Amino acid sequence: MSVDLERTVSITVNGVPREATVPVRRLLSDALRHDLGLTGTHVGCEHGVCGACTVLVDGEPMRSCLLLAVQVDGRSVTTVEGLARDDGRGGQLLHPVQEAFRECHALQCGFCTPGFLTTIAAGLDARDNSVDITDDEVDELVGGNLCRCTGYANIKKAVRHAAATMKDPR
Amino acid sequence: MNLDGGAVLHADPEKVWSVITDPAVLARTIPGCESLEQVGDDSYKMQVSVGVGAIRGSYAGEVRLSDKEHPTSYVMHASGAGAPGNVRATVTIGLAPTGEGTALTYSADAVVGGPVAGVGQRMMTGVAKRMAGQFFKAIDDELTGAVVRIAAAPSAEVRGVETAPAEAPRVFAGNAAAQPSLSPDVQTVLLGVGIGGLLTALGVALGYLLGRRR
Amino acid sequence: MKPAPFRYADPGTLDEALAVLSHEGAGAKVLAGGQSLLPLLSMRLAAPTTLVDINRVPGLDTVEATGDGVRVGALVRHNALLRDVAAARVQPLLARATANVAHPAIRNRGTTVGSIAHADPSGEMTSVLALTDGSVTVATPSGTSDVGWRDLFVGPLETSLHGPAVVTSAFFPALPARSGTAFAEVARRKGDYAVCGAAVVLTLDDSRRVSSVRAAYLSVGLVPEVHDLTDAVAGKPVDSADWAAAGALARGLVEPDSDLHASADYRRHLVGVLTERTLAAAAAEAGTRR
Amino acid sequence: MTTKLFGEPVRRREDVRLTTGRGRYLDDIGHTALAAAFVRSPHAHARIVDIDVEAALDVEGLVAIYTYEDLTGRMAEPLPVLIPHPQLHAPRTGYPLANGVVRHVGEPVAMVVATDRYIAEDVCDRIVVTYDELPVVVGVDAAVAAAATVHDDVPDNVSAHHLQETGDVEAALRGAENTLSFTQYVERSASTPMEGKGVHARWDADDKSLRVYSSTQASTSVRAAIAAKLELSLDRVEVIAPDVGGGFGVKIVHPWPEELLVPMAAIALGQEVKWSEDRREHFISAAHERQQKQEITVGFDDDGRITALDAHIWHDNGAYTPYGIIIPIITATQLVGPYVIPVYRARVESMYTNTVIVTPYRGAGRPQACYAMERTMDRIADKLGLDRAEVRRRNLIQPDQFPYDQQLIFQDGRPVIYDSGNYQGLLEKLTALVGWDDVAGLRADAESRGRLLGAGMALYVEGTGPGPYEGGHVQVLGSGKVLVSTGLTSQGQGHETAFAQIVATELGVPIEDVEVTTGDTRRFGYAVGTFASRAAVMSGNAIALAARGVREKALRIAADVLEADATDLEIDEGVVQVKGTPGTGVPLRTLAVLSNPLRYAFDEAAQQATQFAGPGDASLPPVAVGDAPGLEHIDYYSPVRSTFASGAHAVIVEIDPATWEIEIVKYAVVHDCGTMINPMIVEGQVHGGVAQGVGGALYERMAYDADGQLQNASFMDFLMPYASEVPAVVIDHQVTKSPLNPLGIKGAGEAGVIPGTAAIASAIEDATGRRIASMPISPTELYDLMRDENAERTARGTGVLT
Repeated sequence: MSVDLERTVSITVNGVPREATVPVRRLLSDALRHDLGLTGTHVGCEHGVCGACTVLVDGEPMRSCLLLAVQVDGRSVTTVEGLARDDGRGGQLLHPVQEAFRECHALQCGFCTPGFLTTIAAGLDARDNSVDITDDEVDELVGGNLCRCTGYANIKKAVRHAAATMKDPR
Repeated sequence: MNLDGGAVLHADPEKVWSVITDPAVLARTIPGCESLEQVGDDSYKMQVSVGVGAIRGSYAGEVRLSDKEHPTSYVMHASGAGAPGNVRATVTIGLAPTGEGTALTYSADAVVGGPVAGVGQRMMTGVAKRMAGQFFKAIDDELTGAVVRIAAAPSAEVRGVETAPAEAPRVFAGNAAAQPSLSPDVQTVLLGVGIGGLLTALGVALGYLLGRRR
Repeated sequence: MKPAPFRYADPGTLDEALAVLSHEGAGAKVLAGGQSLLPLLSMRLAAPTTLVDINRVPGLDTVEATGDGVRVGALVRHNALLRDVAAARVQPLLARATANVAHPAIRNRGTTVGSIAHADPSGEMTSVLALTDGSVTVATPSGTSDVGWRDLFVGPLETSLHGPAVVTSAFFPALPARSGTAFAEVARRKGDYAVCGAAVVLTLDDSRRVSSVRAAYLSVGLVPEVHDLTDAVAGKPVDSADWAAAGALARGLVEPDSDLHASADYRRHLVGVLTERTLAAAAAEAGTRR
Repeated sequence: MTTKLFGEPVRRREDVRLTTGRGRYLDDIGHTALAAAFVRSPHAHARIVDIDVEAALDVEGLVAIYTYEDLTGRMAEPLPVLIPHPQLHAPRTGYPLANGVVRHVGEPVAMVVATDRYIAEDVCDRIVVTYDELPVVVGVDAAVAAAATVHDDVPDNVSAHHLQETGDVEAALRGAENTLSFTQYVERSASTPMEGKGVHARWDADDKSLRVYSSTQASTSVRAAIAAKLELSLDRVEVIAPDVGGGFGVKIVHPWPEELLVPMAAIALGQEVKWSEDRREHFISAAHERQQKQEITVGFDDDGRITALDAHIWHDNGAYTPYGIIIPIITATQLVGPYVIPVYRARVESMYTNTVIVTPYRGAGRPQACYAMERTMDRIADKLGLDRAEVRRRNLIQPDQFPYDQQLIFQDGRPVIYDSGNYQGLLEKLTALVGWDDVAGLRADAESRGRLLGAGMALYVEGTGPGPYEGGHVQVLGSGKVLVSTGLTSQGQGHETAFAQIVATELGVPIEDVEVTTGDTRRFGYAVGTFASRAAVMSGNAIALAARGVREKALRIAADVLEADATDLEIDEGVVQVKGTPGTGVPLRTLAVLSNPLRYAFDEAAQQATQFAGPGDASLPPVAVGDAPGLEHIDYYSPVRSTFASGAHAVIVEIDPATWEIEIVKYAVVHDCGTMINPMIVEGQVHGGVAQGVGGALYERMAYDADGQLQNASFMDFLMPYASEVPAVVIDHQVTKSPLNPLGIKGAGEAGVIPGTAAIASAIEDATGRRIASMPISPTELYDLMRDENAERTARGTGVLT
């Protein structure tokens, strides 16, 4: 049984296998940002309250500041950079919630935005979008992240907008 | 932060006196006491290792005594510093005979600083009281012979101490008992209240506040 | 706010975990969900020498619901328990309380057993374990044993467990027949730990009269508190019982402290309010449960 | 694709990068940089006896440790007093690193530079600082009592006595039909942007030049401060504000110690150095605002019309005064609001305390001013048994009184003259929007549900867009791209979009061709900064003027080419043509090439241009006297004084009389910021401001204990609202153009936060019948208040208790 100060971890980040050798104390948020260069994930409090650093671990939203990089060895991580999908024509197809945030002015400084986008995208992808989203669902999806700019009104609006577009993809 | 409390010790003041001046007793009863040494008239240095679960810190403490009204009251100026924060306390102690034995009262005014102050302070009063209570129960059990000489707790085992009776889980009796320069003086009781209680409170309070969501 | 250095092991079996814990000594700390421990590490308020991550240990991630009760494995995340229909049927308090634990992203990682092992008197699950008279199963190098909640909780964040030990599961006895439960808390922000919380179990006799009322409270003491409030409403018909009387009784039984968010008086007052409200809800449920 | 975009809800151009993780914030820059961390004081007031670094020296990865002893030249001097004022008689500032004494918890004592932040913090843990503690002053009352002092040479703890008066207020009060006096408090909150501060510095030893990135609201001023303090020539220093994760005021202060120390270390070490403030640092070392004690005496006639108002205010300015007395001035001058106050006096005592410095947080003294004035209106109504809306209506400045001179001197040193407004209109729209006349019915309905209901309102006038100036540069390239730059910075306000809308409209080009840069001293060297709701007013107008300059030049060149009179030309979709004859014109990109006599055919544009190039007059120089090559123009906007926006908020609260939890069931806003460049963005600003207002009224406070320890230095206990705590907001607009500037706009950035505390206090008072004289208020405080036999009751105070 090895007890280590440093480890090499293999993480599939946004579909791409990545490897990094990190001290075991390295937070996942720092590993993503500084070891793997994915700075879309932001660090707002480092004690798990603000949610700016939220990423998807095997599809589930988690605080990357409350995980050690070594704990996701072998797991799959999705960051805000990975929410868009290839459109098959060499371009990128944004996740509906990314489009909705732009359409509804759901961000101002944009610092908390990645945490909202990952959390909401996972929530909408997981639900049956043929049924209308309820206010309670919206509140649950936006309720765990802090934003200082928007007052949340347009973020809630964007969630409803995204859910609607996912209901009938044109 | 203000911390007031007291304890009734079931023995007359003379008995209390003799017991609480026994270094071995103090060594096993001061919470987390690792070392205690006299560095001058009425001044002591002390090392305590306190905390709960993962939240354990080693604190260096200093104590100075003043306004001595031997043997009924005096004032202790205690301070300690460790990674989680620092504490400075002024504790007024009173001893008085009662029908049951001896009534000890303490009144502490403590200032807590450093990282812990921003997240743990509001919890400390209750916890410090609890630690002080543990200390006096330990003392009183010594007085009434209620100490059951059980095998040492694991936390003591870790330190390779087999002889130490352990009243509370974190009484590292052996460490303090091993100290040669203990001052046989009632004043060291106060260390238990001041340093032991307050510093332990730090550690406990931290975890209490931060340990919400696991 | 970055953790101080520590060593890390992620054993693949329980025996390995216990072996590492024994070998690493008092400075070693078990890491399960880590949603409390990581902030402590980043604030450098805790500095364990070694983290023993049990997330790779197999067999600890199941919820077993039987007629007797619900056994929750050490790696069951809050959200998994929240969604477990069978568990909710056997002991409705589990889901009701878990829904109040922080926010979804935290519940996706944090574990129910971890929060119990954390012995936080503000924690929802510590109070539920206490109210249901539950226990935990503890594995040590010298064997496995069950520890009842009364023996487990010693103080805030303080359990009676010492030395190398892993809490492998928690057991919550089933809700008795003709009984109802409810959970309610007052928090400053949704998802914050409660300023005050109450969980109750109320049981009726065959003639739908109150035969037993027990309540547990969050954030009013240094350890989870369970109080028997039966005397206030014993024998009263469920539809006309005076729940306020039970609330008044409860107010007299608690000794809360003041802090930044609530005075001791306000907390005591809330104990009464929440007792009354949860009992009304529990009574409604008890009336419907055979 | 349209070019007539001014006033349209154009979607933000920033969002393309910000929603895909491609923003570039401070900590995203320089992954190879060394990391800085700070040892900060754990004591509120102490003498530094010793700093022992011995135990830290063997930490692998340690690069350097700096203390005050290592500071030389101007770095060893106190930090500057940015805005001196004759009434600031005892200004005091700290040092980049503490010089012998610390005066608040969190004051930097030592800087550590290491290979990464983890290691830098390891080093900080091993540095042992010995302190000799000194008596602590916390709160305005303790500061006034002056049992202890923050600065030895300021025995009364008073940094400034600020006075504004318009007549003999005491005589006027003696002559008043009615008077009343009261005292009230406001507690501290803070900007608390989601991104903390941060600085990255890179020194080019060959070029002897320094590039600094800072998460700042004032890059040009940070540049000047660094050049001065590090004794570098200004041309050797460039400062860039990258994407900034919110500011709200705290990032306008400059230079923060770290903005000097990090570049100092980068130069000394010849390596990139970066400091990213963490959340704990932000709580204990970044600025706070709001704490005031207010004593108000008002005289009024039997109709409720104010005849005299005397405000005596004690303002907590923290341990130092780097930002002068801007907040006291704003409170004193904005307190009068939309009302006619025949005789007015405001005295503000700015007090030192052993706490974090106090500098503007969104609203900057206005929420306190509004709280003083609007709660006065509520008390007059209560005293006379009048409707609160009616009392306000009777005191409003009338539409025909503009421009209205309040005879006060504003923060910019210019008179407080309201340029335009329609306050009656605001009040009418507000009462309709919130349903003011239906409150009685709502109250009855709520009580039938066992809940208490109350309503409150607050009006404000906000001086916005203070000078002295901002500038704009607009340049058309041969590619057709239009480059726009201005010196002030952006923290999420959508400047890239709003300014592009202005240029697209003024210049008649597709917005897609416009590229806006802000806060980059390489692009624009003269600027004041982003604060006081001034960006749209100042840079917006400057950019509009610059665009008009480019338009004029384009038409002049095109007139030659097209052999037409410039007055017959128009620009449409980026093409200059004779009015009403599409297809006959010259593209701007071509005119851009033509504007430069030196014309190598590097590209297609140049080749195309040659066909238009006339022979020219051989008797004249290629570049005419007074002309310049290039299709570009720089212009500045410098107003004679500020323009005054206004608004009115109303709120309806429901209170659970058992738990005393307070729920906002309706929040209505009527807002007048003159012409709106982009109403979508304006509404976003209002939403965000209201959320901060609600936070400051019901959740947020900086809870210092008597020892100067901030007890809630984390997001666990500093209760910034989640979505669950912020109510839905209904908004109505009124547009009263400003006559002062070309675009007719007024500032909109801060407005939303200003009336929150006043309106919510009023609503809670209305619901409970208990006087609310201290804000913010929490359920436990409300419970204690309801329990308090001596608590003051309002006239309609029901004293409902369960």
